[in-house]
Amino acid sequence: MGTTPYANPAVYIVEGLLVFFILYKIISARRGRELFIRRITGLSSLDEAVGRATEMGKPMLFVPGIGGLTVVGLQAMAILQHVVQRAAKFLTRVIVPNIDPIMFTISEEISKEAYNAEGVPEQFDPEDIRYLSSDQFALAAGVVGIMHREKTATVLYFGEFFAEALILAENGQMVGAIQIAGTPSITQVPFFLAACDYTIIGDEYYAASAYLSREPTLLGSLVGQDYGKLLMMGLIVIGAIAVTLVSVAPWLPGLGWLNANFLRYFLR
Amino acid sequence: MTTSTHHGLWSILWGAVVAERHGTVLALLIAGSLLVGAGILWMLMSVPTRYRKPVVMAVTFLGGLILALEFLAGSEKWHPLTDFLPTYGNVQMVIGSFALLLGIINLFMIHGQAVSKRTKGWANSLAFFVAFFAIMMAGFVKDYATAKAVSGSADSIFTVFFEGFLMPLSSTMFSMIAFYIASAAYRAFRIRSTESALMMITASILMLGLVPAGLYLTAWLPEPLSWLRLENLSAWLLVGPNMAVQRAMAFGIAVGALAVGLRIWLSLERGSFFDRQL
Amino acid sequence: MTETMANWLAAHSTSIIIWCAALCTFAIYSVLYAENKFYRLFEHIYIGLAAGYGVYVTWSELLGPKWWIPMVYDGQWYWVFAAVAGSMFYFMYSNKHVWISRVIFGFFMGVAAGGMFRGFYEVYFPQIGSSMKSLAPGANGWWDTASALVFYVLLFSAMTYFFFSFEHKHPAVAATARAGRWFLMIGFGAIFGATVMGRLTLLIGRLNFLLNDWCLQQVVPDWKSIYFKIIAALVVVVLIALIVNSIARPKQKNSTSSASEE
Amino acid sequence: MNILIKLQQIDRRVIYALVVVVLAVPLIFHPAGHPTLVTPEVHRAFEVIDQIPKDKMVILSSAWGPSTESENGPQTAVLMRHMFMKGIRFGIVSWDQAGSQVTYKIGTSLEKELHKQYGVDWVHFGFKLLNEAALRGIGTDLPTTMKNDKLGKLVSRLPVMNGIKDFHNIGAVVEISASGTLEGTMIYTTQPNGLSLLYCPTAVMSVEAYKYLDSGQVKGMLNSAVGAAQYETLIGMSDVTTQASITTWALSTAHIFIIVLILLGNLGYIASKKAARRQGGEASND
Repeated sequence: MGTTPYANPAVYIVEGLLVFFILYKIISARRGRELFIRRITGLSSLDEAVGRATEMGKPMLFVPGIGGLTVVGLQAMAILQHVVQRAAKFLTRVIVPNIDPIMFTISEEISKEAYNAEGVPEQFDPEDIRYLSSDQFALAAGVVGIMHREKTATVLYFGEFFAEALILAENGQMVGAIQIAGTPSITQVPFFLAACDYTIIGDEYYAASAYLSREPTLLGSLVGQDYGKLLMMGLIVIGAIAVTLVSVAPWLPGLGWLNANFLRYFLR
Repeated sequence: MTTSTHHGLWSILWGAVVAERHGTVLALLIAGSLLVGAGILWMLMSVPTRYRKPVVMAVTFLGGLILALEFLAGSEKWHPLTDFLPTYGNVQMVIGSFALLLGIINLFMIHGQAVSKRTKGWANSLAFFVAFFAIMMAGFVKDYATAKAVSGSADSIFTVFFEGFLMPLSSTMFSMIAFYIASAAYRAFRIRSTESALMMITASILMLGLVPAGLYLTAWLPEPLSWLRLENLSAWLLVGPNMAVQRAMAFGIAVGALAVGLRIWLSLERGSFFDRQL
Repeated sequence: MTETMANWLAAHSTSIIIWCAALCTFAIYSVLYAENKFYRLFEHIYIGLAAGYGVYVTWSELLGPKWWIPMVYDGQWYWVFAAVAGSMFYFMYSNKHVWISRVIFGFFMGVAAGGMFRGFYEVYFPQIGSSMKSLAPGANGWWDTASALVFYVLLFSAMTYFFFSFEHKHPAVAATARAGRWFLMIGFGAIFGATVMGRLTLLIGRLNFLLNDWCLQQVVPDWKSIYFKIIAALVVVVLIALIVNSIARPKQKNSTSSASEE
Repeated sequence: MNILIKLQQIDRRVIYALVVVVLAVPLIFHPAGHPTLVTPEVHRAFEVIDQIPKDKMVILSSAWGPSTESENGPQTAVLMRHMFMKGIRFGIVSWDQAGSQVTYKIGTSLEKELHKQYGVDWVHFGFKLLNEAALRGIGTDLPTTMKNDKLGKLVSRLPVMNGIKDFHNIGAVVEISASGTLEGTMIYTTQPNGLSLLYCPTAVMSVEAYKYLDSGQVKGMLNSAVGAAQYETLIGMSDVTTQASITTWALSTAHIFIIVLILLGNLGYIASKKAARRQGGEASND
């Protein structure tokens, strides 16, 4: 009551600015503007992880999460592409267990292409890309089985994870694999932090795929998002000053106007 | 006003389209629509490659446009899109549920192969099929059988499968994580760095503060130090530092979600899935 | 015959369900000792049941009442087109016409994206608003100022950690970001602690079922029964043996690596 | 020192077995009654429900299934009990098919105990598919959105629905959930209509909800079974032994056990590091 369920001026301004930042940066990146992304610890160790599996002559395991065809899942595919390309160079197997039939076909295609790109299409084993089950825990059980049987030297987790994260990471540690995880699922980050060698946290996940793929759209979007976050910080600072002034110096001119025309849409 | 006559004309036409039909007319209409649908699919199949991406882009954009406009352009006075949303939701759910068989097809292929080739463990795959059909048939028979005795026993069988197998299996699977969490805490929760120490200490304070154990462990602390009692410490951690940090992460995710949404909606997203030649 | 079967089932269903549930529980927990055939069988049964139940529920709750009945009984013939649209998913199995499945995927992705403007407004506007905390002393005096300051320090440093488009070179930024990462650990620690509680609660639920519903109702009459005491004593002996054994002998490879399908 | 290092290599199955023992003992022998601690967010939840006028209805939006029954079941039960005691009407809608069965059972057994009547004091709307339209419909037109109850009766004909039409007649919405459904209820049901929202999550999700408690988007919260036990104290059940109170006691022993494990693990870690250093930097078995 009192608030309308439809857009108001504050929505047009704030969401409009956010959309503008993101689109503007995407477009300028696509036009060839060089954009900078800071180094992300953990990503540089991906090569080390591939190297270790090669050295030991054991396969790697890449778990693309248990989300379906979502943006998170698709970015995991971008990382998979990078990893398989590296692995194909050293003729190291990458096993990819899937929970989603659609993601399964996509990951199969990506792996095949990566081997083609490295000029070793005959090394690609379709058996390495697997659809296990659509059930969360059945998938977990299947992945655990693979870890123990194949003695995977390296396990990578990229994508959306839920309760099964701990089961996977624990078993990965049991077989002594070097583990790298990246997930935007905040509730599972602590378990990866506890059981993996490197963990890419929350938002860093999106940065990771942009960082690895160097895709201008993703890079531009990331920079635009930074501006968006700055905008939110700015809003909060302005609001905090206004709110403090209201209680300290309520007689200041303009406070009432600011409150009535802008801040009230935030302060319910 | 002219708009109202337009409106009237449209509603008459629309009414003619959606009018309820029964019997032969209905059967004919359904069959005809199926033919039309097949025709549409056939036309889609023969769409030249260069028009395919634009079609996908347009469908993506229009699918989201309804929801975006509903909020951005809607008002107390103008809300036809809001009124349309329940229907829109139904349409989405019905269409989406047709995707159900995608996973089932894959499962059937894997386990069917195992059974037909008698590979190691094929008996388990057979158990998969038995369980699959048993619960599904019991469900349908209990709903559709006309004889009371038949539907009654089907109902009992269904209940046994559901409450005696499916429910305990899923809750047991889920509860098993408790064991893993205990052994993970033992083997992996080490003070290797400031970071892991901070995480470990917070977790420990919370574990004690959330349950009565903490209440009794530090109840001896005198009043001036009562803020050090575990339940107070953990309450402060949750509403203070934890809240601020969770909000910081949520802000990042919020902007990220907006960016991702925009990229998808406007078909700007890149990556092997999106870049592939259609 | 069906009559008597129905009656018998109805009369015994509680016991049957409890025994089946106990069997399932033990089968799944057996994997904690080692991967085994019993577990694998029940895992497959689980997958089968979940899939079969999914088909049944989708029909009985969704396609039946929202699609078939309106179409066939209420005469809303135009619902046929939903099936046509739904069939587009299956073109993903065709190499030649896979793009048709992209049309329907695109539709659903668009729908998911279209709700973002409202979502951002309803969820995050109040979040921004409640982050505008007054720094003036409030009801609790300067304590309020201090809390607000702590809030801002944590919020902004954690947000700084998630800036990607510039190198965290400047010492102030680098220090803020590093502090931000430390503060994040407080949040993750809190999640860890709460998750421990949640998962243990679920385990308590299962144990409660085994002890009170199964053991007490179906196996032994009460806790004072001699059978229960014998079982408890056996458990303790086995446990002690296990502990002694595992400390006395150096660690060996776990036996979980026995061959298993899929 | 040596034993600490050896303990590091203890078989994980021993830990599993100890977990079972540590939990099972308090399930059989436990203190009667409830602990005294009540957190502010539970208090606020209690106050919201306690102050709902008689002419309004509370909606329990239940998004959980049997796999989290031990967390969400006690929450559902205690809220229902409170409302039965206060004579507040409530309707429960389940977004989970199996969960619909479980919540209906909880309702009917409490109804018998407290001599209440289905259809008059409460209603179960059955399983409904969770989507935007349904969430919105709760606020705009409850009887039409729900249509039939769990038993297939027309909702609008039930006496419990007398005078209940839309958000004007709803006192509060309670989200009892095991998955990320809170935001949807916020976006489509409570916020557009200015309704109070209470939250009953599983413990895992509770930590993330404090930001919504701070902003008032969520008015009160019961964290897992422990929160339910605290709520039971507030409605005068502190001397009664319930599932939630037993869980709370069992959790206490288990948490202490896990903290001991963490301590032992770290002592062993330090010991093995020291030992490794003494042996001239040989890699430690970490």
